Amino acid sequence: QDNGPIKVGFLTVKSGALAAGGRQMEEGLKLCVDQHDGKMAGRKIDVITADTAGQPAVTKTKTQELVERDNVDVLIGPLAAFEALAIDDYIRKVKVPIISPSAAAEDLTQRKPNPWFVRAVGTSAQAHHPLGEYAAKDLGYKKIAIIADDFAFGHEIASGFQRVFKDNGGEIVQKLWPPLNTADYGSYITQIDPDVDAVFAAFAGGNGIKFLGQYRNYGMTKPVLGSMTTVDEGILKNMGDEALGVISAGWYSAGIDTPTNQAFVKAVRKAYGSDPGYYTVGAYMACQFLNNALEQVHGDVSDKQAFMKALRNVNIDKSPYGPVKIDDYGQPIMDIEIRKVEKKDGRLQNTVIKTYPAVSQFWTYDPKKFLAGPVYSRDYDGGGEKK
Amino acid sequence: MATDPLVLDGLDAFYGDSHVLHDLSLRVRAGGVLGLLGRNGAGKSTCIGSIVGLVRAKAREMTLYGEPIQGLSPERISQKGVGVVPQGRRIFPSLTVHENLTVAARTPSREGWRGWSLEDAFSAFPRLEERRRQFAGSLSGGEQQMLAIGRALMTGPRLLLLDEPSEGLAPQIVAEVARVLKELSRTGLSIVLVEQNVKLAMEVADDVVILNNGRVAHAGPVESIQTDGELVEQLLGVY
Amino acid sequence: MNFWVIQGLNGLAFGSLLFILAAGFSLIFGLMRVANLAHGAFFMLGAYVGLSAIDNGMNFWVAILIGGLTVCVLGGVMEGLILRRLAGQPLAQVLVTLGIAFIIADGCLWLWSGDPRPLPMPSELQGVLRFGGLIFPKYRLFVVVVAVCLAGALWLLLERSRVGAMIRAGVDDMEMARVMGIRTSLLFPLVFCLGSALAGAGGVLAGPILSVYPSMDTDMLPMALVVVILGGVGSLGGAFVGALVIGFIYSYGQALVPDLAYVILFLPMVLVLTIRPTGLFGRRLV
Amino acid sequence: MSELALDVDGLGKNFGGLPAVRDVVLKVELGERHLLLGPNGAGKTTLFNLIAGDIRPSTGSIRLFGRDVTRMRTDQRTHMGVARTYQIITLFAESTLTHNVVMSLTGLSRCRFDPFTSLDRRTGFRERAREVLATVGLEHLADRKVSETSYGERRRLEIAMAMAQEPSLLLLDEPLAGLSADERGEVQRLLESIPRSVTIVMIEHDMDVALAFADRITVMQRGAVVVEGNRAEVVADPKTKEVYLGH
Amino acid sequence: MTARSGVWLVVMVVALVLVPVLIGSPFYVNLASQVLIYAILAMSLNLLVGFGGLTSLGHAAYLGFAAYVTIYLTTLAGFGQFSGALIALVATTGLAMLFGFLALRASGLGFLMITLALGQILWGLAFRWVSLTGGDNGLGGMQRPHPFGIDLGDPNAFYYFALCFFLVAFAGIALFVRSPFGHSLRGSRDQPRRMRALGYNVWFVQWCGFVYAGFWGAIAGILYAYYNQFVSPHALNLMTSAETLLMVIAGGAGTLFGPIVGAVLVVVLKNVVSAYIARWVMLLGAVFVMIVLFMPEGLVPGTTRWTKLALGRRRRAAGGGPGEATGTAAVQERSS
Ligand SMILES: Nc1ncnc2c1ncn2[C@@H]1O[C@H](COP(=O)(O)OP(=O)(O)OP(=O)(O)O)[C@@H](O)[C@H]1O
Ligand SMILES: Nc1ncnc2c1ncn2[C@@H]1O[C@H](COP(=O)(O)OP(=O)(O)OP(=O)(O)O)[C@@H](O)[C@H]1O
Ligand SMILES: [Mg+2]
Ligand SMILES: [Mg+2]
Repeated sequence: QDNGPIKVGFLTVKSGALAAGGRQMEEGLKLCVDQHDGKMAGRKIDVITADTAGQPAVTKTKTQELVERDNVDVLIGPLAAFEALAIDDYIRKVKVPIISPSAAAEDLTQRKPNPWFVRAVGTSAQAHHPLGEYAAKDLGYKKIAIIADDFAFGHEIASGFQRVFKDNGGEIVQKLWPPLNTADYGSYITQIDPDVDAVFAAFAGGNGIKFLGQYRNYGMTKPVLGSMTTVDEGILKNMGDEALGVISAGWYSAGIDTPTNQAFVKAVRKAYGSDPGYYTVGAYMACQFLNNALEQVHGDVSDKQAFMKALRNVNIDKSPYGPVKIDDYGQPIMDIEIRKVEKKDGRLQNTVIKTYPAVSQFWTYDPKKFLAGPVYSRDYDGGGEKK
Repeated sequence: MATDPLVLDGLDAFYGDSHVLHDLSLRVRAGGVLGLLGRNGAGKSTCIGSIVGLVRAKAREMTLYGEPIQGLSPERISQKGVGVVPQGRRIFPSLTVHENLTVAARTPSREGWRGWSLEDAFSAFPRLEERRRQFAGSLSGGEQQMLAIGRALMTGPRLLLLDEPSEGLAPQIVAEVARVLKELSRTGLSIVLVEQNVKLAMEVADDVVILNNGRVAHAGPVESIQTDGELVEQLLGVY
Repeated sequence: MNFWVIQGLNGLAFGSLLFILAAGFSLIFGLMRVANLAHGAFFMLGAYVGLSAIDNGMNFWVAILIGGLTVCVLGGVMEGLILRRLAGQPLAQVLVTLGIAFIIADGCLWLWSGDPRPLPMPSELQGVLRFGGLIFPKYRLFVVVVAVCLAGALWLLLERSRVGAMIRAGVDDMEMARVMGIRTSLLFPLVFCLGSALAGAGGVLAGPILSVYPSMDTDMLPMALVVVILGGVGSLGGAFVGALVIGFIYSYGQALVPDLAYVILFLPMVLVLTIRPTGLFGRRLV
Repeated sequence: MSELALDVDGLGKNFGGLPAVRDVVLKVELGERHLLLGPNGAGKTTLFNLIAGDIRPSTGSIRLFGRDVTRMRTDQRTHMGVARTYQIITLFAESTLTHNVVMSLTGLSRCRFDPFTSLDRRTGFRERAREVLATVGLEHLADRKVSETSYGERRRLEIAMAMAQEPSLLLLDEPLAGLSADERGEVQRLLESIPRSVTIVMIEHDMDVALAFADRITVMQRGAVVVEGNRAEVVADPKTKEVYLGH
Repeated sequence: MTARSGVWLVVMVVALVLVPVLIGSPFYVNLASQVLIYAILAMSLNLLVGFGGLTSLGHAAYLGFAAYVTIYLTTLAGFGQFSGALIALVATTGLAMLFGFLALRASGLGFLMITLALGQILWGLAFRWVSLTGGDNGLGGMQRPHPFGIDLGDPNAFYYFALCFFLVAFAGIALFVRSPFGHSLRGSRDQPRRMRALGYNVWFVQWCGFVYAGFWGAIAGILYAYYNQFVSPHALNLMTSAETLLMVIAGGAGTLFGPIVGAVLVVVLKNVVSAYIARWVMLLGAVFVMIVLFMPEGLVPGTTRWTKLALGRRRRAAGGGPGEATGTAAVQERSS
C-alpha cells in the first residue's frame, strides 16, 4: 500500500456566496498538483474534492465523508474560518493532518492551537501589523478612521492594524462596523470624520468592490488603506479606477518581482487568464507545504505523527510568497508586502512598494505576552502602550 | 331568420363520474322568460353551469341564437352575450361595489343593447349607490344579491340566466326584481329563471320546466301549472 | 444638522432603491396573491444580464431594457407553464418559486463564475452634486426620480384602468370571473411579465450601487418582502411609503444605533405587524 | 316579568362612518320565538354577529340568561348555549357532512382539548351526527363532501350543525333561504318540534313561514328598531308595511 | 386510511431499526442520524404549515436557539448534560410561547413575515452578541452525553439515540393530528369564524399548535447540538428555515410521512449527491419544480394518487360544480 496514491481530501466551496473563492482555491491546488505531474515524493497524489456549500454543518459531514468513507491521508481546506472551527474538534478526535489554505482565524494558531493543524496563509492580522507601522512611519498619518466588515475576520484585521498604528503614535478616531450583507454603505461613508488623514477599509469577498465603488461615488478623496482582501487580485481584475492608489498589505502580491513568483503568475495567467490572489496562492502553497512535508518523510504517511511533525517544520526558501518557515504554533513566518494598486499595461495590479521580511503572526511582540493580552475583537482598544 | 336564443337538446351533465343531468331538453323563446323549477338537488344549477361551460356536459344540440356553444370556454360563451346571476351570489369580495359592477361591464355595442349602465343599476338598487366604495365581501346578503344582478346586467347580455335571484331579498326588493325582469323581457331580453319562490316564478315566467332528479318532469306554458295543482304539488311540494 | 440632511438623503435614495426592488413583487402579490419568492433571483439575473450587455459594448440604458426583457420572458413562461395551474395553492407556489430561485441562482454562479462585479454607471450620471456644504451622488438622485415615476406609472395602471380590478376578480373567484367574460388566461401572464420585467430592470438599475454578486438574491428578497408587507399588502402606495420609511429607518438607524444594525430592518417590522397585522397601509386582509 | 334569555340594550355598531346597528333594544324571554324583520341591509345579521360575539359592539351591552357577555369571546358565549346559522354559508367545504356535524359536537365537549386519542375512535359522535343529519333529511349524503352538494343541501347542513349543539338560544339567519317548498316544510316542522326550553331568534324574509312561527316580532330599518311587539300588533302597525312590505 | 398508514408504520420502523445493519459505513449511519434530526424539525414545522395553515419561515429559530443554549450551558456555564438539555428544552418552548403571541397577531403572509423577522432577529443576536455566542465563529467544544454509560460518540449508538426521539416525536405528532385537538387545528385553518361559533377558542388552539411545534423543534435542536458538537449563526439563518419549509412542502404538507420524505430528499441531495454533481443546487431546484409539476400536493400524497391512477381507479373531479362553499369560504375570510 505504501506506494499506492496519497489521498488528499480537499474541502472547498462550489455553491453559494463563497463559490468564487472556492473556485480560485481549486485552481491553485490543481495548478500545483499538475506542476508535480500528480506525483509527490514518488507517490501519486489523488485529490478528492468536496463542496461544503459554505455551511458548517455540511462542512462537518463532508469532512466525515472524506475521513471515514474515503479515508484520506491529509486534508486541505476549508475556506472560511467558521468552517474550520466547526470541524476543529472532529480533527482533534480523528487525528488527520489538515492544511488551511485560507481560513485565517487567529486562535487556530494562537490560543487554541490544534496539533493536527497547519496554516499555509497568514493570520488575519499578520499582514496588517506592518501596515499599521507603515501608515504611521512611512506615510506619516496621524488620524485614521477604520471601516471593516463586522465579523471575526474584520475585527482581527482592524485590531492588528490599530494596535501597531497606535504603538507608532497614530490615533484611531473612529471605527465603523457595517454588517457583512450591508446593501448600501452610503450611511457609513457619510459618517466618516472629515478630518482624518486616511481610511482603513477591511473588507472580504465582494464587499471591497461595493465599498470602494460607493466611496468614490460619494466623491470621497481621502486616501484609502486596505486589508489584503479589500483589493485582492481575485476581485481587483473586475474593479475600475475606484481602486487606484489603494495601499494595502499582504503576504502575497501578484506583483512580487521574484523569478519564482513571476513564473507562478505566468502559469496561472496561462491556465486561468487572471492573476493569482488570496485563495489561489493559498491553496497553491498549501499544496507546496504538503509536497515539502512529503519529501521530508519520503512519501511515507503511515506514521501520522511523523508526517505531522514534517508539516510543522515545512521550510521553503523559494516560493511565490518568498521564503517561508513555520513557527511553533503551525503558523508560517513570511515576508509581508506593502502594495499599491496601479494600472500596468491595462490591468490593475498590486505593485510592491515595500517589504517587511520574515514577519511572525506575533509581529515584534513576545508570543507569551501577546497571547496573554486581550483577544483581537470588535471592541479591542489595545495599542499605544509605549514599548 | 328568427332562431331561438337558447336551445338545449339531450343534455347530459356530470361531476367527475356522477351523472347528474339526464337527456335534458329545453328551449327559450326570444324575449321569453323560462322558469326552471325543481326541488333541492334536482339539477337546476347544474343545468345553468352546463350552459355557461362550468360543468362537464354533452348534448345533442346546445346553441345560442343558432351558434353551437358546446365545449366553448366560459369567457367565449360570456362574450357571445350570456349573463349569469349565480346561486349564492359569488360577487368578488375583495372588490368594491363599484369595481364589481364595472369590472366586467361592456359598453353598448350590438344594436338592440339591453344591458344596464351604472346609472340603471343604481336607480334599480339605490342601496348599492350608498355602498359604492365598500368592499363587496362586507355587504349584507341581500345587498350582495342585488350586486350580483347588477353585475350580470352590466355585461349587456342577450340571454340572462338567474339562479334563485330572490334568495335573501326583502319583499319589496323581490317585487322590484320582478318588475325589472318583466321590463327587460318586454324589451326583448331572453331569460332563464331558476326559482324556489314559485309565486315569483309564476308571475314572471311565460314557460316553465320542472326538473326532478336531473330529468325534465314537466314542461309547458306557465298556465299549465297554474291550472294543474296536484302535479305541482307532487313535483314541488307547494301546498 | 448637516448630518440629518445627508442621512435623510441617503434614506431617501435607499428607500427609492428598495421601492424599485419591491415594485414588481408588490404588483404580482397585490394583484395575483402569488408570493413570487424567485423575485430576488429575477433581480439578480436582470443585473447579470445587464452586465453582460454592457460587457458587449451596449450602453447602460439598453442594458436595462435587455435585463428587463429577459426576465420578463422568463416570468411569462413561468406563469404560463407552472403557476397558472397552482391558483389557490400557496404552498405549491412557495415550493416552485423557491425552486426556480435555486435554479437561477446556481445558473448565475455557473454562467458568471461567481466573481463579484461592479456595474459601471452611465458617464452622464457619474460624479456628485454639491449644494452648500452638502455633497450627493448624481446617480442616487436619479434613482429617486425613477422610483417616483415608476410609482406614478403603476398607480395609473392600477387605479385608472380596470386591469387591476379584473385580475383581483380572477383571484377572488376564477370561475365567476371567466363566466363574466374576463380573460384571466391572458391577463395573469401579462401581469407576471410586467412584475418580472420590473425586477429585471430594477436589478440593472441597482447594479451601480449594489454591484453584482452571487448572494444578491438572498440579500434582496427579504428586503422586498419587508417593504411589501410592512407597507401593507396589496396597496402600491403602501409599498412606496413603506420603502421610504424603511430607507430612513435604515440610514438613520445604522448611524445612530450601530449596535442594532443587524435587526434594524426586522425589529420595526415585528413591532408594526404585531400592532397592525395588515401593515402600515394594508387595507385588505391577507 | 319572567326571566330574559337575551337582553340587548342600547347596542350600536359602526363600520367606518356607517352605523350598521344603532341603539338597538331587544328583549327576548326564555322559550320565546322571536322574529327579526327588515329590509336588506337593515342590520339584522350584524345584530346576530354582535350577539354571537363575532364582532365587538361600539356601544351598548348584551346580556345572555342574565349574564353580561358584552366583552365575552364568541366561543365562551357558545358554551353558554348560543348557536347560530350563517346567512352566507360557512362550512368545511372539503370535509364530509358527517365530519362537519362532528366538529360541532366536539366543540362543546371537554374532549376537544384531548391531543392524543384519535377522533375516529369516538364513534359516539359519528352516530349522533348521523342522527342529526337525518332530522334535516341529509342522511343519504352523510359521507359526501360538502363541495359536492347542492345549495339547498348545504343550507340544511347549516341548520343541522346548529341543532347538533343543542343550544338554549338559537340564532337562525334566513334558514329557509334557497330551500324548495318540501324541504321548507320539513325544516319548518323541525323548528316547531324544538322544545320550548330553547329560545329562538330568527331572521327570515319568507313572510308566510316567518309569521306563522313567531310570537314576537322586531322590525329594523337602517340599523334601528322601528316596530316591536307581538305578531298581531306588528302586522297591524302601518310602519311595518311602509318599511318592509313596501307600497 | 388508518389501515394503510398502519402498514406503512411497521415497514418504516423495521427499516429504520435495520439501517445501521444494512449500511455498514459509519459515514452513512451519521447521515441517517442527520436525516432523523431534520425529519423531526420538518415534522414539527408541518404541524404549523400543514395542519395549522400557518406558513412559518422562521422555524430554524428553535433549532438554533436550542442548540446554542445546550452548548453554551454544557461547555461555558458548566451545567451537566441532562440539566443543560432540559433547560434548553424549557427555554426554547418558552421562546415558542413568546413568538406565538407575536406571530399569531397576524395571519397569512403577515404571519410568515413575523416569523421570518423573529428568526432574523435571533440570527442577528447570535451574530452580534459575541461574548455569549462567539459571533460568526460559533460555539464548539461540546461533548456528546453518555446516557447510561453508552458512548454516543459511536455513530450507531447516536443513531439509535436519535431514532428513539424520532419515533417518540412521530408518535406524538401522529396522535396529535388525529386527535380532536388536531382536528380543531385544521378547522381553525379552514373556517376560523365557524370554529369560534362552534365553541373553539381559535387563537388558543393555534397558539398551542405553535408551542407544540416549537417543543419538537427544540428536541431537534438539542440533537443537532449533540450531533455537530458545534453551532454557529448558520443554524439560525433564513436559509435553514427555508430548507425546512421546502422539506415539508416537497414531501407533502399536512401528511405524516411527507416531511420525513422531504428531509431525506434534501439532506441526501445536499450531502451525498453534491459529491458527484457539482450543480446540485440547480438539481435541487429542478427537483422541486418537477414535484410541483407532477404532484403539486407533494411527494407522498402525489405518489399515492399516481399509484391509484395506475391501479386504474378514476380520480374524482377536484372542485367543480356549483362549488359555492369554496366561494363563500373566501367571502367569510375576507369579510370577517
Ligand atoms: N361538485 C359536485 N360533485 C358531485 N355532485 C354534485 C356536485 N354539485 C352538485 N352535486 C349533486 O348534483 C345534484 C344537483 O345539484 P344542483 O346544484 O344542480 O341542484 P339544484 O337543483 O341547484 O338544487 P338547489 O335548489 O339546492 O340549488 C345534487 O344531488 C348534488 O348533490
Ligand atoms: N364589515 C362591514 N363593513 C362595512 N359595512 C358593513 C360591514 N358589515 C355590514 N356592513 C353594512 O351594514 C349594513 C347591515 O348589514 P347586515 O348584514 O346586518 O344587513 P341585513 O339586515 O342582514 O341585510 P340582509 O337582509 O340583506 O341580510 C349593510 O348595509 C352592510 O353593507
Ligand atoms: Mg342550485
Ligand atoms: Mg343578513
